[in-house]
Formats: sequence, structure tokens, C-alpha cells
Amino acid sequence: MATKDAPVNDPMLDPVTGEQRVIAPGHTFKSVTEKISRIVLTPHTPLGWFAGFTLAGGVATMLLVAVVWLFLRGTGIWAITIPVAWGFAIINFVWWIGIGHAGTLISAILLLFKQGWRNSINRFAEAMTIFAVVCAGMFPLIHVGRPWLGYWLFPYPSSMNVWPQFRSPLLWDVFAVSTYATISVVFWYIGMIPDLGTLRDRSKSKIAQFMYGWLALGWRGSVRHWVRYETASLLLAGLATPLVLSVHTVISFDFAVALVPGWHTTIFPPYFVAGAIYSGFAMVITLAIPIRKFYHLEDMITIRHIDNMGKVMLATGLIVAYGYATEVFMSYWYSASHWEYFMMWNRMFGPMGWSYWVLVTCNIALPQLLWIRKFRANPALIFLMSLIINTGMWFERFVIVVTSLYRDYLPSSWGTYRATRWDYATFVGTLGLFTFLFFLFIRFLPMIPMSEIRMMLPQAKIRPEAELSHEAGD
Amino acid sequence: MPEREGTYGLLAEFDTPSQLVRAAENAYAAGYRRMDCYTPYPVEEAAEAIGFHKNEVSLVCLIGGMLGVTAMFSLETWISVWSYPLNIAGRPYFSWPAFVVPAYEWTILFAGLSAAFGMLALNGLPQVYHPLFNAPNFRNGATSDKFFLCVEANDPKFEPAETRSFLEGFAPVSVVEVEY
Amino acid sequence: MAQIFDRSSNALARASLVLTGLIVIALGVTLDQLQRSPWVTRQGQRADQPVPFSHKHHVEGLGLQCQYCHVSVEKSSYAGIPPTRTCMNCHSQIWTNANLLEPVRQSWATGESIVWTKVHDLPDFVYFSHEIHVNKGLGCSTCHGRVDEMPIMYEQNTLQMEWCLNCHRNPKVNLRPTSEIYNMAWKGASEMTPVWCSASDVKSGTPTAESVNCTTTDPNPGAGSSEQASLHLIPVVNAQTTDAPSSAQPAQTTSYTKFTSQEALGDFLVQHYNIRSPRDLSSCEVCHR
Amino acid sequence: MRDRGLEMGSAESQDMAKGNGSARLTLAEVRAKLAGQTGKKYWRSIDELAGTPEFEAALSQEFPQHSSEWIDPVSRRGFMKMMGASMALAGLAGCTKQPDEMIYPYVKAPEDLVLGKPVYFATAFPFPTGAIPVLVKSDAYRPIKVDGNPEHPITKGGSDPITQGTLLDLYDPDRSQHILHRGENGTWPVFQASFRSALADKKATGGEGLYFLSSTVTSPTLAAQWKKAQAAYPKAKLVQYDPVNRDSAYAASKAAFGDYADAQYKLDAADVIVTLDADFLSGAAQPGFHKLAKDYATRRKLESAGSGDYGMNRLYAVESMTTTTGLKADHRQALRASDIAGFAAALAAAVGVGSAPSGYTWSDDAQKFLTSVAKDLKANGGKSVVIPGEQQSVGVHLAAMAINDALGNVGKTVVYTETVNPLPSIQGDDLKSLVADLNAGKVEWLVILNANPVYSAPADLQFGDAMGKVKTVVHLGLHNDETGLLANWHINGTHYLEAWSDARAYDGTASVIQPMIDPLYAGHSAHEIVQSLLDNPDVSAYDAVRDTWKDKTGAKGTDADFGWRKALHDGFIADTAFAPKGGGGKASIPAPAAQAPADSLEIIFRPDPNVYDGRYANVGWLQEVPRPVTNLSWDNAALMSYATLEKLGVAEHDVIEVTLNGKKVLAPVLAVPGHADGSITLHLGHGRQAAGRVGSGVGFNAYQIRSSDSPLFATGATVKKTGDVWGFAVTKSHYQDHRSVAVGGDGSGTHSLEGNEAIDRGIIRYATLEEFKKHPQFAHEGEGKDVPEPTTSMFPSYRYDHNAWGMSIDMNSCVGCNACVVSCYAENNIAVVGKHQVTMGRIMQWIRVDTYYEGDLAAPRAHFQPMACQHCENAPCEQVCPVGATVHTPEGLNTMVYNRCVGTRYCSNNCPYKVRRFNFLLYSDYETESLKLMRNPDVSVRSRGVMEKCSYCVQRITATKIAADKENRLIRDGEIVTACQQACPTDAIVFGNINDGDSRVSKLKRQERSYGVLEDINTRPRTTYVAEVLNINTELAAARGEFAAENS
Repeated sequence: MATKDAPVNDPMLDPVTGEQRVIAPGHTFKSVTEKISRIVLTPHTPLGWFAGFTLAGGVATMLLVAVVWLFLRGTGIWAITIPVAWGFAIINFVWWIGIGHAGTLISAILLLFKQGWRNSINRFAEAMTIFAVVCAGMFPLIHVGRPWLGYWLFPYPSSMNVWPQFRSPLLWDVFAVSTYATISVVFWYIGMIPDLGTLRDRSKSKIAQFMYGWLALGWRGSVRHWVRYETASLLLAGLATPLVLSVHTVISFDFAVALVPGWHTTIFPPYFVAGAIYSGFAMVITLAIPIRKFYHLEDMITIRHIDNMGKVMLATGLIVAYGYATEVFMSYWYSASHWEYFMMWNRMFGPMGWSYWVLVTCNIALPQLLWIRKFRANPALIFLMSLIINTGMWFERFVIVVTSLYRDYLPSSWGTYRATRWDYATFVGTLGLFTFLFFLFIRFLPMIPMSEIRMMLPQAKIRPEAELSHEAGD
Repeated sequence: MPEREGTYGLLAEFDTPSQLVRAAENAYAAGYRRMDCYTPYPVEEAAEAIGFHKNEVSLVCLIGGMLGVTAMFSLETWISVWSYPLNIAGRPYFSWPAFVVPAYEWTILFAGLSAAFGMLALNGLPQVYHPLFNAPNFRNGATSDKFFLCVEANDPKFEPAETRSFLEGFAPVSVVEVEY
Repeated sequence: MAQIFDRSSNALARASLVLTGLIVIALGVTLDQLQRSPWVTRQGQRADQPVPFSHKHHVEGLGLQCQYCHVSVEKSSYAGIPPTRTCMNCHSQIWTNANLLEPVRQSWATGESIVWTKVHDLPDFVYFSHEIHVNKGLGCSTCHGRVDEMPIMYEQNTLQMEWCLNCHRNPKVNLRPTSEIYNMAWKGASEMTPVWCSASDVKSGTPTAESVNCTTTDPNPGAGSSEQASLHLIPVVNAQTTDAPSSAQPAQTTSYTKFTSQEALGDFLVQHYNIRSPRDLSSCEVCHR
Repeated sequence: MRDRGLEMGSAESQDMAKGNGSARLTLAEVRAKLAGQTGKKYWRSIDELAGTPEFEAALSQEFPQHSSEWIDPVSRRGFMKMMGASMALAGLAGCTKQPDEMIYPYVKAPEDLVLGKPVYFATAFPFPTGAIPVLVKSDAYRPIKVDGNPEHPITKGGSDPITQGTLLDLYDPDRSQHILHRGENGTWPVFQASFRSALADKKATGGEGLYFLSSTVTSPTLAAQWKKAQAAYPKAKLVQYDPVNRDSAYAASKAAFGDYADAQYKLDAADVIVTLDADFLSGAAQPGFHKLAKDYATRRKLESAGSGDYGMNRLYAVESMTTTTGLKADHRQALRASDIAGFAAALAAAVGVGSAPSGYTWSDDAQKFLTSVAKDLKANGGKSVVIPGEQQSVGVHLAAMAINDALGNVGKTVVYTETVNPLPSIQGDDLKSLVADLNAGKVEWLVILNANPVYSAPADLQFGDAMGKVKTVVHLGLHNDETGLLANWHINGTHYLEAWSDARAYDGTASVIQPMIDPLYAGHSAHEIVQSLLDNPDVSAYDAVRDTWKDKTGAKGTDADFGWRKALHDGFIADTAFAPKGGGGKASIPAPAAQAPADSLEIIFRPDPNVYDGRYANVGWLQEVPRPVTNLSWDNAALMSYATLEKLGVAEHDVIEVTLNGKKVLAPVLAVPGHADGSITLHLGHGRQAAGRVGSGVGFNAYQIRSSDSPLFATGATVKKTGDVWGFAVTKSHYQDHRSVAVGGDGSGTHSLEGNEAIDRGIIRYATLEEFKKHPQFAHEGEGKDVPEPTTSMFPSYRYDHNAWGMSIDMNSCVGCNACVVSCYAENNIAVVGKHQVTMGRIMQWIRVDTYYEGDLAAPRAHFQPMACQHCENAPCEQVCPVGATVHTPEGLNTMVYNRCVGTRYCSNNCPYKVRRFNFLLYSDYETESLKLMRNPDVSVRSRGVMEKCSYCVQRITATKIAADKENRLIRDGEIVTACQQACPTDAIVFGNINDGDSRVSKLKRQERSYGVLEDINTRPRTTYVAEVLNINTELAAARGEFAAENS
């Protein structure tokens, strides 16, 4: 990227490369450690945190109410019906899982690609992944008619001698999502062990020492440990990468394997994955920008990060756009199938056509602004954009689920879909739950991986004998 | 663990990784083997210096993965072909294409868990008690901004006075004796 | 700086890791056992009934036929629980003032049912038919056990789906001649207790009960242990009497095969009773509608 | 009670003035008076959702009933369920044990009873239009299914929605259960005492002031009893009144024959059928529906292979309100009801009787229609028939008689016999004179037998008030209805399945009605009441009936009871059919009244296709099953054509105020394709105040504007928009296709989107007879109509080597009467979900009759397609079920295992036919005792969260298999009959083993017209359809430019 239009004396610019720095200059091992661990170890919690925490908690409670009512009355409290037998629940499920993907992507794929800049954002991106998966994972369970029998989806030796049916994509989901959740948690925790050690060693209070002590498992930074640790991280990254791609692929199978026009298409896997990353990065930005402001982390989460994420969104956004285009092309011209043709016509101009245009606006039209560098470099604007994209991606799932189902093969059984208050309560509730968990995270765990930041400081460079002897001299 | 008495080793503290690496290299050259470096972030050079090159985590991971794929694929096959064969949508009992997906997921699940827990096991973690934590300065720096080299007492070449002076040759911040 | 944990913590930490694993496994095993335990299945439990009716006494002692009380067992899905009148047939003459029988007399006088607790209680979504089982050579004791030795009725088997499937997937191990249905002591064919069977040349339409004649006594003592023997002297008996328990007299001019293993007998009966294939029998709609 | 009753009355009349305005208070009052169980979930939710105005107001919010949730018992129970659920979630579900079950054996078991084996009894359902002979399935002496009597010459096993629905009517928990005297519980002896003492006084005066008002008397025995009573009390009067009656037909026959007579049509002999507003294919409202429908259909099965026109008949329909008859017709002409008399006269003139009416002008189409019909009729003298509508004027009937006579059809396609109902009368006039006597205070005792005049009498008679002038009003009825609430005595009546009686079927064949079960609530029948007028008042109905038929059911040899037992066994008394009268009667066609001006607006009153005149308003099945043509469930509406819609400047769902000679009613608007312009059809039988928890407050009461002078249709109505909007529960989406030709539409904007799509997608395939002769393979020509080779699948096909069950449905025979739907409700314990759930699209019926409109919605052609689970061999639903709750059996059934279902609903999404139904809430009623008696014990009652669907009546298949296996034989063709097949009056549905080449079903599937819906997506459905063939009049078609497009 060009440097001329940036003021030369900007400390955030690397004098050599002219690029935006990943970390502001003048940081030492100590300062980094201080800055990050203080957030967690400080005895007095900022009021803003309490405010947000309580608000989120309140909204999460709404989810609880909605779910209790759901179990009392049945899925009939939602708007789902025949023919639209899947509604918000599945939409939210796909949406949340998608969001989760960015975390894994940042921590795993970018790690593999040795993208140093990822280091400061990967921790809370991973946290976001986990909480998103929590929200997502809830839906497949509660959306079924008889949730208390959910365990039938796992292969266990029952006295009925009956087993799950492995041809069903839903069952694939069970394995994909559970694996994804497990691996994400493990990856996250493993990555945190050294920092937990730091917290253990810096915390004053006995309880903190005790808790972090246990969690750190007695980490003491032996280089032997470090080497194995690095290998393990690399392997986990290597595994998480195909995993994250497979998870959304499998989820797209839920649709692609079915024969509903608008679902039954081979392009879903790639464009679901792209979409997932798209929405995921949007969510990372949605979280990163307020946090960096609130905790003054501009040095760690720099414009460079935001700018890069903006680029990633732009790229994935374009892939998604290509996906839509292909869909239109295939159904209108290429497939020569009446079903496909009608589906697309109906999706665009049918009674629910508005939802399609919302999605086009939010996911394709507006994000083109990301081409502009100034736009990408402006936290406020890009924050706004991230919200728009999240909305758009939610509507993508709405369009796929609802507008495909409500008018399929048999005209006699066409129907419609009008969400009920309980649909909304459940969706908004998960947003509450998500932020609730996130507030807990930023308060009690290091949201930026100290050890990895240290690694990126100039001091970390091993200098040759000569300088050292001189250094030893004085 | 059995009660051990006496000295665990000598702990030299450095300010920069470079110093640590130099000290380690020399110590190794001097014939010390039972020693270890402690750093707040991975310093590969240090590991090289003390002659620690490869590890077995990858192998464990591989085994785990193979276990996963075999387990799930055979489970699926057994269930759908032998345990309770049912005519599902006119598909064959052995619908292997469908079975690939869960098998694939379990490969990753098992591999991942093995890698993680294998790493911990090989590192001998959890080990919340360690003699080094007795060192007054260790926990101040080892996990934040200081670099340590510890020559252990059970090294054949270990000789308290000698080793101490040897270490002090590298201008450490301090050299302390660590008790069990 | 001091240690946070003392030496023992290491052992503790590692132990706890292992322990967690063990507990999870243990939990699984327990649940697995629990779902099959008598606590769930009521297997072997004796419910307290208004009248401590003893099958042992009535069947073994007095030699009552099963069908004397369970009249519709061959005609309908329900075997039938006897009406009070059936009890009164005898108990208006004998034990007319036994305290134990007070509920029966009550019922007879007031016209109120005797309220029994169901011992063999299938879920409502399971449709079991005594009719077809009894007609296809599955005896009472196969499922209900030695009722003739039960002073108080209890459930011999779990009646869980896996138990049903065991037989539906391999019926022959339990098949017996329809003439032996009510034989409580039936043990299946073996060297000690051989069975001789003859298939009257079965054409479609011959009711199962009549398609095969079987006997547990050698139809031709002369011929000793000959596997095949053609008989002309034995007088004709019709299917009805061959249905009577252990009829000693097989039909005329039919060649008898001797079976000395349940395996072989099972195969023979599966063929001649036209037992449906395991695949058919383990299909869902057989029991669930 | 009287006073409160009057309050009620006035409160009601206010409500009537306000139409379906807030009737809540009155309703509450009425319900309070109803002595019945309360708080039963199913019923609660029903009347909560049954479209009370409050509810409708709440429709805008997503969830109306929530306000009340926490206080109702369900939720409390719900909480327990919740606890159970959470426990289960903790993983204990596998280990929760079911509670102890008890066994209640008989004390003395009935001799002939084998528990678990159903028994079938023949009886008859007395319907005002003639007895419907039925065969009742009885499980442990509980009637659990009502079907047509296959051995009866008239029904041949077919039935109709109402007949099916009478089962639920029997078990209706809102049936009146006690005798009420001035609102307090009374007793039968007390009533008898007072009644007899009254009679004793009257004896002297010959019964002066003693009046009986009965619904149409269908029982010869009752008639005989009455005649005796009349002799004893010459001055006593019997008035029969049903709001839907046969006055026109009777008046016409009286005019023609000098005596009442019934026309009996023999469609098997008719090549050309012309209906003048006669809807003989929708249901029992048309006398002889079952026979007419069957005869009509047999002539359209095209089974008489190859030659000529396949013996196909041709049906012309002239009608006002669109009916299935009109939609099945080869040619249809919509005319205002008031024009039809003129049209009939003109037609008569055209075939050479009478003279054309003066001053009548016909639209171009109508004129063409008239000429070609006349031509066709003349060409088919003796082989044609003209059927006048029951709800048409006397003139139409006389014209029809005259035409049939002129064409020499009498004796061939139509015969005239004495009336099926033993006491024919012009009911409208009788009621008027009764009201006159009431107002004149001549009436001291008014005994109302199974009638509900307070609700259903023409508004102008003010029957409620008139009745108030009577000293003693006795009301006998199944329900304590609007009339019962105002009577001094209410006596809970007996259902026809509970008591002895008799009745005559279409051809006069008499059936003995025998009780299937003891009266559930110790009710009493009309026989008992009338009998108590005689000197031997205690003669039971049984003896009376036996006495009536003693010479027809005589002894055989020594067996004194042989004839009687045979009659009971067969369900009819042999050779009691009527002998035809000679000649066609001297029908002279009266000059029709002058044609109503084109811009006038007329109202047509018709019985509701499901709840009839309102007597079945509390039968949940009938309320919920969508009406034919409109697909409207749980309501009635102001039905009119799209043109009229525009003319009046109203839109669908608008609530309008209809004013007819001073009386007003509020009615929501619904468009009906093909409805005659300038007229509005209102269905009677809705807006009940005291029907019960299901029927009260559903729809609006059209009787409010019905006048005694013009009860059939009336001109001169005005309409005003109120601005309110009403949510309908219409079960099929209906959009107009506004797509331009470029994007697959027709560009007209007047066609049905669904219809166009259905044709494009090859869901509906049909041809005219000519096309069919040219292209016998038409059903398989054209894109999307080819069947993929079995090799199309990447997997080898599964082999079905023993039985392979399949179904074939003849689109030519299906008349869309919904009998199959209701039958399925009864057979498979299907839950009624209530209006709100239906509105949300959650109706539970396993089989539905899809109706597709083709062409201009002003004059459409329609196609009826019964749609249930197709049991695809490559069932898309099975593949996606994660727990294997829906799988294929070795015989090719797509079984749904309810107890394995966790309710992901994925199967429904993946079902291209959308025939799967989901229990979104707890729909099945586990509380109401009477309903438990009704359930089919062989079918699981589905609970909340479970998917369900058509099972090809697997319970019947299994039962037959067991029977066959016992005898080591194969299952015979026709041995298994599905519930829908059994109910179908036209044998449109055939089920059987497709592996057996000789089975009826495989023969049908071999026909070239046989096709599978959506076969091209390779689902391999086991249910196939036989494509429709229309026997059109090519001249007329050409003249009217029909079938221009379809000629492929």
C-alpha cells in the first residue's frame, strides 16, 4: 500500500516499510505485560463494564424466559409452520456458527500463513468463536419438537437397539458442531496457558493466584515446553483449518442435500464458508473497535489490524457476491429447470422479495465502500459497516431458509411466514447471552495474548555476539 | 513425589534473550547437559542452544487422528449394515459417501485432543508445584520480561561454586541457588 | 516469592485429570445399565394385586388350561383378562368365604370390576398381537416364563424393544409346534427331547395350525431311531386333536422327520409356518402405528 | 328462566343487529347455561381460537391467546411437563418409568365380544334429504367409524363429509346431558306426568292448542305414530320445518302430479346431464348424492376400453354459486340465481316446450351455451336428463320436469315416486301459519322436536318473540341450543347411533336404524314423545319400529325373527323401494318473473357444505375441513366473483354490511372464482350463539337477513364497507398471476398463479376426449412429464419382492367432496387445531383435496387432486431424518414412527408434496372423556412435537396381514381398503398390491393416462393419478374459444 499520502512523522508508520505498524513503538516486555494484565488484575472494575454486563445479562434473561416458554408450549409459539418448518431457529443457528468462523480463521489460518498482525486480535476472536458456537449450538437442540429426546442424535447403545441415521445432514451437523466446539475450546485454552502463568505470577490476591495457578497448570516457560507447545499450536491450527472449512460446508449440506429449490445447489459449501468468514470478521470488528476504545488498546489493536480486516471483509464479500450471481445465473439460465427458475423469480419478486433486496444492499452494494482506504482506516465508519454486514448476512440465511421453503414444488401448499414475538425474543436473547459471556471474558481473562505480543517486539530479536560483549562491558 | 532435599540448581537471570542464548550456548559447550531455559515467550534459539531439537507431539496427533477415523467409520458401517439395516429412501445400507462426513469430523476431534493433551503430558503438566517457584526472582520475571538459565544440581558436571562463577561470567542480573 | 501450591498438589492435579475421565465413563456405564434395570422394566417385580391370585396353584395344581381364562389369546391381540364370572364359576362352590376372595365376591355382588395392576405393560404406541404369535408357534412360556410356577405373577422378561428384536431377528430359536403352545415345560427339541414332525403337503390357505403335525413321542417305536418312517397303521386324527397338548397320535400316511435340535426344528417350522423374514419382522410398522 | 331467556333473546337480537360484533358477553352467558364439562384443553383452545371478534382483533398481534395462558390449567400441567422435560434433558428420559396401568375386566363378559376385534353393524343416518345407509365399526360396542353400507343399493359404500362427521357429533362433549325444566335439572317422569296431565285436559278439545314443530320427519314409524296421535287429537297440529328444505320440489310435484312426488334420477343411463343450479356432486344436501355421484363417475372412468367415446357422459352446469358440480362440468355457465328460472324456461322453449321468457337477455356466452345445450339435449332424447336445484324456484323444477318429459327421459333417466319423507309438506308456509297461531296466542303447548327455529327461522318471523307467547314450550334436541335455552322444558335427545328408528333412502328402500351404544346421556327420542300421546304411551321405539315393518320382515320357516334379523344385518329391508309413478306429470312452466336489472345485487342463501344448516356447527371436523371450492375453514363469508368485488369496491377480507330488506348482517368478503356476477352467496349455519365450545361464534348468521318470502335468494341487497378486516383460515394460498409472459406468466393477470404453475409443472395433466384419442400418451408428453429411468439414481434400486402397496387416484372421478378427508380424521385420530392454527397453516389433515383453478378466474376450469403421502420409493423425507423415525418397510410403505420422532421437521421441508403434518403444540385432546371413546384404538394418538402423515392406513394393512398369515395365504386384492378409499362416493381411490399384476390398482397404473406427480424429480411415488379427460362439446368450445391453448 502506498505511503506518500500518510504523514511521514506518524509514529504508527514503520519508517522502513512505511506500513502501518502492528504495535505502537516504545513498548517493552514489561509495558506490554503491564498494560494487558492490568485490565484483568485491576482491583476496581470500570463502571462501564458493570453497565454493559448488567444490560447484557438482562437481555440474556429474556432468552431464558423465551426458552422456558418454548419448552412449556412447544415450537408452536414460533411462526414456523408447514411449509416453512424451519424459521428463526435455524437462521440464527447458521448465522452464529458463521460468526464463529472468523475466530478460528484468525487464530488458525492466519497463524499458518504466519500473519504476525493476527496476534493481538486472535485471543478474543477465539473467545468470540466459542461464545458464538455456544449460541449456535443451542438452537439445533431447542428447535426440535421434543428437546428432551435430543440425546437420541448420539450413537449410544439404547435398549431400543435403534441408532441415529447417518445419511442425514442434521446428524453430520451434530458431529461437526460438537467437534468444532471442542477443538475451539481446547485451542483457546492451550493458547492461554502461558498468559495464565503470567497472571498467576502477577496477581496479588490469594484467590486469583490460586485460580490462575490451577488453570496455568504450573506453566513455567521452559523452552523445552515452549517447543512442544509451539508444535501443538501449529498442529491444532493445521487441524482447525480444515475443520472450520468443513463445519460450514456441512451446515450448507443441510440445505444442499435437500431437494428444495433454492437449497439444492452445489455452490453452497464455498459460498457458505466465504459468507461465514465475511460475517465473522464483521463481528470481530464490531467487538474490537469498542473494546480498543474503552480499554485504550489502540497500541495493540492498531489501524493496521482494522485495515487488514477491512480488506478480508472486502475479499470475502466479493466471493459472496459472486455466489449470489452464480445462483441467479444457474437458476435463470443455466439450470433450465422450471423449479429453479420459479424459485429465483419468487425470491426476487414474490411476496417476500423485499428480504432479497435487503440482503443485496447490505452484503454487496454498501460494502463496496471498503475499496476506499480512508474508509477502512476510519474506525467509526468501519464499525458501522460491520453492523450492516452482520444484518445482511442474517438476511442471507433468512432468504435461503424462508423464501425457498414458502413456495416450493406443490402450489397448493404454498404458505407464508410471519415471525412471532417469541422468535424475536429468542434471537435478541442470544445476542444478550453472547455479549454477557464476552463481558465475563474480557474481565477475567487476558483478551490479548501477551506472550505472542512479546514475540513481536523488536527486543525479541536475538542480537549477535559483538553487540552483546559491548553491552556486557558497561 | 518423594521428598528431595538440598539444591535443585543454580538460576541465572538475564534481561535480554540474547544474553540468555549466549549463556546457554556456552554452558552447553562447557559440557553442561541437565539445564533448562525459562522465557516469557518461545525462544527457539535457546532450545537449540541447550540441544533440544525435536519432539513427539506430532506422532501422538497422527495416532489420535487415525484412531478417530477408524472408530467412526466402522461404527457407522456396523450400525447401518449389520446392527439394524433399514431401507432409508431406497439408499443402500452401506452408503459410504454419507459416512465420510462424521468420520472426517472425528478424525479432527481425536487428532486435536491428542495433540493438546499429548503436549501437556509430554511437558509433564500439570505440575503446579516446582522447585523453581522457590526462587525469589523466578515468578517475577519468567512469565513476563526476564530470561532464566537454570543449571540443575544433578548434572554430573555441576559444582556449586564453579558453576556459579561460570554463570556469572555472562553478566546475569543475578545468580541464585534454588532449593527443593 | 513463595510457592502457591505445596508438593502434593502435583499428584492431586494429575489424579483429578484421570479421575474426571473415569467418572465420565462410569456415568455412561451406569445410565446404560439403569435403562435396562428392573427399576425401569419392572422385570421380576410382583405388583400387589387385589387378590393374590396364584397361577402356580391354578395351572400346576389344578391343571387349568391357559385359555380357560385367557379366552381370546388365539383370536385377538388381547389374550383377555377373565371376567369375575370366570372366577365365580368355581368360587361360588369352593372357598366361598375365603377372605382372600372377598374382592371377587365384592365385584360379583356390586358389578364393579376387580382392578388388577397390569404386569406386562407395553407402551401405548406398541401394538402387540397375541393372536399371530400363538398361531405361529410361539408358546406362552417363551415370553411369560414358567407361569405355572409363579405363585404371584411377575414379568419374566424386560419386554424392551431389544428383547422383542432378539426374537424377531431370529424367530427359529423360539418356534415350537402349535400343538405345544400351552406347554409350560416346553424346552425345545434336543437329543433328550426329540420332536417328530410331518408337514401335510402344505397348500396355501391351510391355516398354520393345521399345516404341520408334530409329536413328542416317537410315532413308530418299532422303527427305533430311524430319521424317516412311513406309517400306515396309525389311525387318522384331525388337526384339532393334533393341536391338543402333546397328542400322541400323528396323522396317517405322512412321513415324520425327527428333530433333535431346536435349530433344525426351527428351520422346519419357519418354512412350514411361513414365518416372515427377519427383515419383514424387524420393520417398524410391525409394532408401531 | 323464561325472563332470563327473553333477555338472552333480546341480547341476541342486538348482537344480530351488530352482526358478528362483540358477542362475547352473551356467549359467556350462554356457555354458563350450558351444562357440560369445562376447561378441557382442546375445546378451550378451540373456542378461544374459533374466530371470536376479540380474537380477530388480536390477530394482528402474533400471539393472541397468551394473555390467558398462565391462568389456564394447561400451563399448570405444562409446568409439570416442563419439569419432566428438564429431568429428561438431564439424560434420565431413557430411565423414566411409565406409571402403573390398571386393568378393569368385565364382571360378566358379553357372549359375542372378542376384545380387540371390531364388529360392524348396519344402520342408517336419517338426513332430511333421505336416509344414508351406513355401516358402523364398533370396538367393544363403541362406534368408532361411520361409513357407507357397501351392500346397500344406493350408497354402495360411499359416504360424505357430514355422514362421516356424525360420529364426532355423537361424542360431542357439549351435547345436552340433562333434562332441564326452567333451567333447573328436571326428570323424565316429571315431564311425562305434566305432559300427560296436559294431554288429558286436551283430550276433550281434540288437542286444541297442542302444536308440534319438528325438523323434517324422516321416519315412517314416527309418521305412523303421529297419524295415530292425530286421530286421537284431531285438532293437534304438526309443523315440520328445516331452514334448508325441499319446498320447491314438493310444490312443483304437487302442481304436476296433484300430489307430492320425488324425482329419482338414473345417471347411469344418461349421456347428457344438465344441471340447473343443482349441486349433485358436493354432498348429501342433494337427495341421492351418493347414487348420483357414483353413477356419474362410473360413466367417466373410461374403462370400457378403446371404442368411440368410452361411454363417457357429458355434464353441462348452469349455476350461481360455484360448486364442485360446476367445476367438474365439461361446460359451465354462471348465472345469477334469479336468472336461472328464465334460463330454464328458455331452454325448455329451445327443446320445444313452452315459450321463451320475454324480456330476458343473455350474455353472448350464455346464449351460445343455451343453443348448444338445447341441441345436445334434443340429440339425446331419452338418454339425457335435466336436474333442477333443490335451492331453486318452483319454476325451475317445473321447467326441468317439462324438458325431461318432452325429451322422453321420464322412465329412463328420471322416474317419479312417492316421497322419501313420509310427511311431505311445504315447510315455509307451515312455519308462517304456525307463527301466526303463536302470535294469535292459539298455542298452549309447543313441542319442538330436534328443530332450532329460534336460530334458523327467517328473521322476519321473529320466532323467538312469538315463542315467548306460548305457555309451555318443550324442546327436544341433542344440544341445549338457542331454542332450548328459551324453552320451559329442554329434553336431551338421542343421537341416531343411540336409538331405534327407521328411514327411507333415495329409492325408498327402508332401513332400520339400530342403536350402536346406550344413550350416552340417557336421552330420549321423538318416538317416545309422540308415543306418549297414544293410549299405550310406553311402547318403546323398538316395538314401534318392528311393528311398522312386521309384514316386510316376516318369519322364515320356524324362524320368527329371520326377516327382522336379516333387515338389521343387511341394513335395509328388501324390496321396500318405491314403484315409479306413471308418466312425467303435467308440468306447465310458469312465466318467470321479469329479469332483475343488471346492476341489482342479489343474495343467495345456501346450506354450508360442511355444517349444513347449522346443526353440525359443533362438529370440529366439519368446521375445520376446508369447504370445497373456497378452501375456507372455520368461517363463512360473503362469497362473490372478482368482478363483483371490484364493482362493490371492496377487497377480500374486508368486512361489509349487507342490508337486505331492512335487515343487516356483517360479513367478511371472499372472492370465489367463477361465481355469478352481481350476486353474493351466504352460507347458512354459522354465527351460532349456543352451538357449544366449537361452533359458537364461528362466522356470521346469515339467517339474520333471510326472509320467509324469499328464503332461497333475494334481489335488492345493498352493501356497505365497514373498514374492519377479517382474517380467514383459507387453507390454500390463492394469488392472481401478474407475471408477464416473459417470466412464465400468461400476462393476463386474471389467472390463478397456483393454477398456471400446477399445469406448467405437470402436476395437473388432462386432455379433451378428442385429444386423448389422438394422443393416448398425452399424460407423458411434454417437458417435465417423463419418468426418470430407474438407472438415473447412482444407487441400485431396492427390490420389493412380496407385497408392494400402491394407490391410484382417478382425477376424472374425484368430485372434491372431502368425504375422504373427514373419514381420515375419524380413522386416524387426527386432531382439530382451531382457526388460529389453521390460519398459520398448521391444519393436521393427512389427506387434502388440492383445487387448482385454470384459465380466467371469471370462468375457470378447476381440477381436484386428493393429495396425501405419496409413499415415494426414494422418499426424500427419510434420508434427512437424523434418528430414522421415518423409514421404508419391505412392502414399500413410508412409515412414520411417532415415538422415535424428535421433531426436527427436516422431513417436512424435504417433502416435495408437503403432506407431512407436525404437532407444533399439544393438539390432541387427552382429557375429554367422550372423545376417548371415539378414538380408533389401533392408531397412536400423537403428542406434541411429533411429525405425522398418511400411513396408507397401516393399521388396516397389518390387521389384514395377520388374518392372512394365520391362514397361510396371500392377501386378496381389495381385502385392504384405506379409509379414504372406503369413504369415496365415486371410487376415485383404489389401493392394492402393485406387484400383483391382476390387482385393480396395477391395472389402473398400467393405463396410459396414469402419471405420478413430480415424478421427474425421481421420488418414485407409490401413489399415482389417472389423468383427467373432458368430454367437451367441440362446437361450444370452439364458439366460446375454450381450449384454444391446450390443443397440443
